Amino acid sequence: MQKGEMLIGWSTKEDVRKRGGSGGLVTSVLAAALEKKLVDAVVVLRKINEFEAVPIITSDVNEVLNSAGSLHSVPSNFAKLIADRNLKIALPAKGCDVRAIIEQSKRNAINPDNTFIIGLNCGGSMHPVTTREMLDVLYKIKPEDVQGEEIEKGKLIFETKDGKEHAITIDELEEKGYGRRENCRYCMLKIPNNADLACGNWGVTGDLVGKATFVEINSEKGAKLLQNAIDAGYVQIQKPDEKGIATRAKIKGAMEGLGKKWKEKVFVPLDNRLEYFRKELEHCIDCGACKTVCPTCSCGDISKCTEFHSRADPYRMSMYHLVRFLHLADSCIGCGQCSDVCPADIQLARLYRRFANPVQEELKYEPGIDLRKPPYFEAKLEV
Amino acid sequence: MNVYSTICPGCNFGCGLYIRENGKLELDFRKSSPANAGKLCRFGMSLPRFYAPVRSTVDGKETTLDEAAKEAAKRISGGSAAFLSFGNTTCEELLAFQKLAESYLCTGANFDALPKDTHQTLSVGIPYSEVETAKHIVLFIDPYEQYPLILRRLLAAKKKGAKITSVWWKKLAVADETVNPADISKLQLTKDSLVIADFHPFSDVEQVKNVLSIAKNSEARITFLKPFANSTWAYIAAKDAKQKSLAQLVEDINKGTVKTLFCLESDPSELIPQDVLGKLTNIIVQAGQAGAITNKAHVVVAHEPLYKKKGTLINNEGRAQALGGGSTNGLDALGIVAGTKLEFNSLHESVKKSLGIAAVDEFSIPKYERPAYAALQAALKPVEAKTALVSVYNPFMWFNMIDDNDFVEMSLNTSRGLKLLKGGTIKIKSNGSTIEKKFRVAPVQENVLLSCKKFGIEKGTITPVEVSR
Amino acid sequence: MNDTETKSTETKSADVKSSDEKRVGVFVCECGVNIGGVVNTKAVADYVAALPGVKVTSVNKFTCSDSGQADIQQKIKEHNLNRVVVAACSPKTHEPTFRACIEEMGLNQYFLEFVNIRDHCSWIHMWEKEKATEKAKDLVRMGIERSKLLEPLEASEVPVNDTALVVGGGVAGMQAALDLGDMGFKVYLVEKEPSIGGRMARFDKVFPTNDCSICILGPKMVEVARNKNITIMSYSEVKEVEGFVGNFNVKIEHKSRYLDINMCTGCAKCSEVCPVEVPYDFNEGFGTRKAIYVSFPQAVPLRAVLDMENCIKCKACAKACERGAINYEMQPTYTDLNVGVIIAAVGFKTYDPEPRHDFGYGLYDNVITAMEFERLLNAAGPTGGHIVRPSDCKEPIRVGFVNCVGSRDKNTNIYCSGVCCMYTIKNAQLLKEKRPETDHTIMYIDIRTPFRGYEETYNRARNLGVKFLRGRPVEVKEDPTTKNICVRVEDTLAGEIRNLEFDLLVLATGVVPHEGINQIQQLLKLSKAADGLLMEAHPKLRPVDTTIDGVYLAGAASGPKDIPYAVSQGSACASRATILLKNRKAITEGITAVVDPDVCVGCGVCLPMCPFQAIKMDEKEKKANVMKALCKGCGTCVTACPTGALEQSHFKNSQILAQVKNVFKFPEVAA
Amino acid sequence: MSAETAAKVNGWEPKIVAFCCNWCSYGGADSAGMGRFQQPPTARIIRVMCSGRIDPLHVFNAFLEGADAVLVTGCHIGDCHYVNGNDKTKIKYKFLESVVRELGIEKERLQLNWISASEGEKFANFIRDVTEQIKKLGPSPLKPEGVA
Repeated sequence: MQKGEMLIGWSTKEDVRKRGGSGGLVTSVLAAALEKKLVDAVVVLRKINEFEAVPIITSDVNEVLNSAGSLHSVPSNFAKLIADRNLKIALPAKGCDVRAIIEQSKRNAINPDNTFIIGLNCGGSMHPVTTREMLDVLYKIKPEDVQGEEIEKGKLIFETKDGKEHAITIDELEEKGYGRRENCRYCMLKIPNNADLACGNWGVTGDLVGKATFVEINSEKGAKLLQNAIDAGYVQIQKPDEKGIATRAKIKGAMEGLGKKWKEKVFVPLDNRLEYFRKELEHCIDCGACKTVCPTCSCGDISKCTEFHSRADPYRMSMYHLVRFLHLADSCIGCGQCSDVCPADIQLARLYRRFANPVQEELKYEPGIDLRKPPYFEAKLEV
Repeated sequence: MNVYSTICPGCNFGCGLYIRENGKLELDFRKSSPANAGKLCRFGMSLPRFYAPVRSTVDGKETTLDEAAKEAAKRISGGSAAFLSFGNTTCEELLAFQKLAESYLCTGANFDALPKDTHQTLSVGIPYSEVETAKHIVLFIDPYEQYPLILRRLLAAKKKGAKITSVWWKKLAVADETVNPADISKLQLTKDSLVIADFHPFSDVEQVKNVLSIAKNSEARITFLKPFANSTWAYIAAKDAKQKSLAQLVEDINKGTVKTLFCLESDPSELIPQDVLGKLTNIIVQAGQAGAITNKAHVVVAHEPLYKKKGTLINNEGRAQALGGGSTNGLDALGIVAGTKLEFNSLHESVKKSLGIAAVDEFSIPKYERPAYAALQAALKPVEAKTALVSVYNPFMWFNMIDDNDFVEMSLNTSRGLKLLKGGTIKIKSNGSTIEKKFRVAPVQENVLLSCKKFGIEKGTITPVEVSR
Repeated sequence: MNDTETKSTETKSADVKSSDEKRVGVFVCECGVNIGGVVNTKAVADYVAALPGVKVTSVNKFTCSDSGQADIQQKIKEHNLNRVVVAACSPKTHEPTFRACIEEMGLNQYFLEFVNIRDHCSWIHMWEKEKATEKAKDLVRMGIERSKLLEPLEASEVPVNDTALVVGGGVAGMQAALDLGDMGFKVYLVEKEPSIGGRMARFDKVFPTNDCSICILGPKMVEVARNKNITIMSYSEVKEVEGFVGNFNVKIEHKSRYLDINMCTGCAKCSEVCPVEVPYDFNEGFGTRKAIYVSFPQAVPLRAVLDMENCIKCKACAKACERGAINYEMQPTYTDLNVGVIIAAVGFKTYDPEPRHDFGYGLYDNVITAMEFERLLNAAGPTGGHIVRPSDCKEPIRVGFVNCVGSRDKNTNIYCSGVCCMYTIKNAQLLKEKRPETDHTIMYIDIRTPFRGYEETYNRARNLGVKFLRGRPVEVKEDPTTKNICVRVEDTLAGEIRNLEFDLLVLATGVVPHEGINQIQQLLKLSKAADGLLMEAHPKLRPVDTTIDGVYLAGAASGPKDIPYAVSQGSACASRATILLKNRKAITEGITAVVDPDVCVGCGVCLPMCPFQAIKMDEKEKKANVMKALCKGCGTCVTACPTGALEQSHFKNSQILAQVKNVFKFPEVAA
Repeated sequence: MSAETAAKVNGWEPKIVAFCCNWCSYGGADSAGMGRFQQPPTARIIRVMCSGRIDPLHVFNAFLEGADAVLVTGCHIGDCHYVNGNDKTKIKYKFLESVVRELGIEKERLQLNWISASEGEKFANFIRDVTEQIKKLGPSPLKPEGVA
């Protein structure tokens, strides 16, 4: 088993297969890593209902095995949870989680050698409040009646407890202001090749559809992780067929194409940018949640953005936001956590991306992809 | 690693969040929470600081919860005890507390001075979703400083075309028009209007009456936001109890008829003058975190902090929310004080019964009767001072927590008139003491100083002051 | 003092003197008419007198005069001032004066804030007096607000261990070691080769006087060996360096010679019996040496060394050695040194044309480098001083020289190696003198003969009949039968293409940094320029200092140098080092970066910012640590720090922002 | 006040915050004085030890306080007193410049220049040029109310 290899796998445990999506491979790899002491702990989502789950760090294999299932309405980010913990840890991670973990590693807050990242293909996530409203308004079903959800062929499908499926195309949902979080729409990292493994159902074909996971090994650590699960008897694998590999690439391409379109749609050029930013920020109440939640920020409570910002300043814009704009121009990974938690509903991710898109392109610096590239602001000299 | 799903105790808004115990307290955002979609204000973000650990003590000596509760029982048995709670804890505890209080309960709000038929309107607000669909909103609050989570509802309404009128001393960014609080008569309301005001222990009852009449006369909807978590339940549950006002309590302490004050999760040091509190023989505090009052109290009954508790909270909309903790030791302590064993389950059933619900479900709001109230007569006194210091009460002030609002806001003209230096300070004099504060130039009415911080020279909401460079 | 106008702003009664109260005195200088002729100094003083914290203002004709300074000192005393703002000329010239002035009064010298209202105001706004006055008010206000935030600083001293380490036993390093040794300081001279002497030991004759190189170097090598204060550590390398100025801990590895250096006498009996022959590196690969050998007859120390890579362990040498010095199992040994200063004289190598086959080198037998030519010319060389061509060992008649090989060429090294013109002229001249029948053509870009006797050498060569052709060969080919070298070159002076045939072509290869330079650069945390050479602290004014205090550079590691230059640098290093060694202490910068460990999150962004490697990460605590002895106080790391945990003393963010904020004001309202 | 009306107001003088490094550009400003190179009284110089110390934070703060332009100056590349502080300034400035541009602040309002201690005339010309450019643009849109 080596870097670059692609495989199809599933859990050997029947209950995990049943509970988890796509054959429960990710859950089993995590459980095996914990059981065989490859890691001290793993991160899992403790599910409360279809629209709520709490990320926790656990060393309990049963907790891991019981955690199975993908939740599109739990838009969390794990990077800050595992930062500064000094643990040997394995965790499942969407593209934005992986990018954040890499950025934290660059800032010495996560030890990449001790972190096993199981990347999950991700087409986007939804805000739980929006999802509930969407179920009510568009699907006309009670959120409590939902027992499962799936994204397939461009449709968001909810399965209700009576066994019925309710499907609406994502395009339609998003046209009406529902569906994925805005930053997910223009996200371009659909298959996280920056993680140790990249897992997902894209590329699983034939009888295995829905029963197996397609895995790409991106690093030696990834190979170790998967081999460990196989050796522990948690996982079985086989080679994917050519068609599967092609399908996976095709889906990725289509998703990226869609992402690009959204990017153009969201980021239309503005005439008076300064006035736009000023207007957008005028409802800011200085809660600081956007910084607290920001998974690329490794500062503590005290940082330049907060220390040189004073509520007593009569400025037309706040120092806090200007410094944040600067620090995120190179480091923003577009995870959208800031927008999620803003009490004034400021679309912060959109504002940060207004800086990050051109600056990252111009400086040819993409954060969260390559561990070896230091944050641009570090101004490392090329000697 | 323990994670608790909980509600922010900062005000009565009912914001959901997680608290994670991980060596230190960390907070996490509970995005599925219906009241706030996981979002928190400045106070909510400082909850780890708010939850300062507290220990049970008797006359300054550390002891166990049980011993402290026994001592509390002993000290209230004299018969001259008053019971104070604004809320800030579970419905179940409050229910038990009110039974304990029997003859002398104070919830802090001055219901006495307001007609009984307005009490329900003052106690339970309207769902936040109705704010979003309103056509015209009239604000008697500063949403940015006082109840920040209402802001996104106002913005949503605005996006749908609502007009926002603010009756405030400062131009608020969210408002389309600003009416000077002295010119309330100029307000134009219709039955499509929604009035948002607030009701708290420092509320000027005449002003509350005024706001109520304005709404009544135009058939506008009205909702009162409140500063203390679960005060909705504290008020509803107390409506049949022999409730006394804060002013009455102060008078009774001064008279000497109240010698012992038992406070449940409530800090009167912000509301009752220090010298009055000093007259008490016993201050008994049952609380889950340290605060100004726990340092002064003779007996501290330290139960688990709110986030660890099991129980129900009712927010301003009347939404019942379950706390994700498991502890009922607050009830146990109250049981010791009362001399009976208190069962959580039976109290919980009583709460559900009185709300008319089968289960606590934060996604649906129980039905509340909102009886119409009769027309009121308000007698507003104009402020007779050239310059007034207006205190904008917010959670930091109610909980006496340090924040970064150590300045006053005033207009450019006012600052120019005083020849203040840019970046300099202003001297403010009131009640014989002078303070020197930084100032910030903002679109504030002339000769008004707005402050979101307690300086110690203010009396209530509006304080006449003298100012100089 | 009738030239002083004073205004006290104090109301005596309500004066509370709390210890942390900022009490500012402002001293506005008229500088004769230089300031006073344009800026209304009295208006400035009156304006600032009303600012909070200002206790007294004073206008002086010349604040820097004795009376002006006395005024400051008197006011400090009278008004109990703890901050002094002087609004006058440039701090670059007068700051030290006033710092000393307030220090005499017991105030920390960093409590002075100097405002430039002359060079930056009165002199440049001579015709706008009112506006200049307004600007002066702004500048002084900025200074006052900054002054209130100033904090006391102390320059600190670190003790210096009075021993020195010299890395590199070439002529520059030897000179440095000798000078220091003669001054009475203990010196360790570390040389990675079995003998000191460096490149100079390999030269035949040295220009411009054409002395025999080893004849003048040899005695110097012996002198080094005899100097009681110098310990030579030959066949040794620096492996670790920790610490900073005055206190470097250095680990030296003594590579195994496979024989006991104390027992070996250098008699070379072992070499005689050794059956293995390998190409002789000292002779640039010409001829052979044995697997056990003495590097060259004048080697210091004169000891053998066993080349284990080529040894077949026949043990013949062990039998031949009368003293039984040979030990096949010998391991490297290590010495830990503590030294106060380090002189890096790590030398150079000549450019290697082999990989690129410059001018056919490596393809054609009869294209050789100048260093190879040098060894052939040497009487102790492989041919006993006879120049022969490698293809047939015949003595060449027509010899071509190509200059600037590996120099002045954007494909290799852009710089001029400085010495090649001269050594080429010297080589041609030497052969011509030896064998007048030979014919020499030097193909050059420019001939550079800048120093004493150089131009004369050039003229002498021309008079001898050495031909100079300005042009660079465009094509070099070998005649397959004769093995002669055919060169196509444009004579740019004559403007014609020439086809020349030579028996031997000699390439004047340039001076390049050798492989070991990276290691020493990293160990000593030195800076390296884009050309791969080590960087001096300042190219003009501090040519042998480095950015690291207590570390000096001598010789060709910091750029090509001829022998006199290298020797001077050796002496210069010794002289610079003596300042520290003699004083036994080093003064470190008072203005440095400081870390607040409570705020630092250990992200490490600051580390690569520092050109002086003064920041270390405490991996256990996960906090950055500034080593004050290394910090020069530029503040670049402070800018990079995302948390604000790093601050630069005397230029703290709050201090700079106090100035920024006070550029602006509320315009005065008309009464 | 809009830019157009400002431009019409006679005698409006911009306020320019100029950050200078101790060794070169501050010396350049001194040389301008010694050479009596006259320049508009618009610049307020703030001295730092090295241009590498000029934090974008300071630049932002200058704008928010009311600066009509901010100048970042230092030694010529290769002349840094601290080896390569200005190389880092150059990289950081490029980054800052992009952010300021995206923010919507006119490019004339933030400028970088390398000025040696001997280039007094260059310093004076720089201040004059920037002043002219800013006069055309009018006051900064970030200038707070009532501040000059």
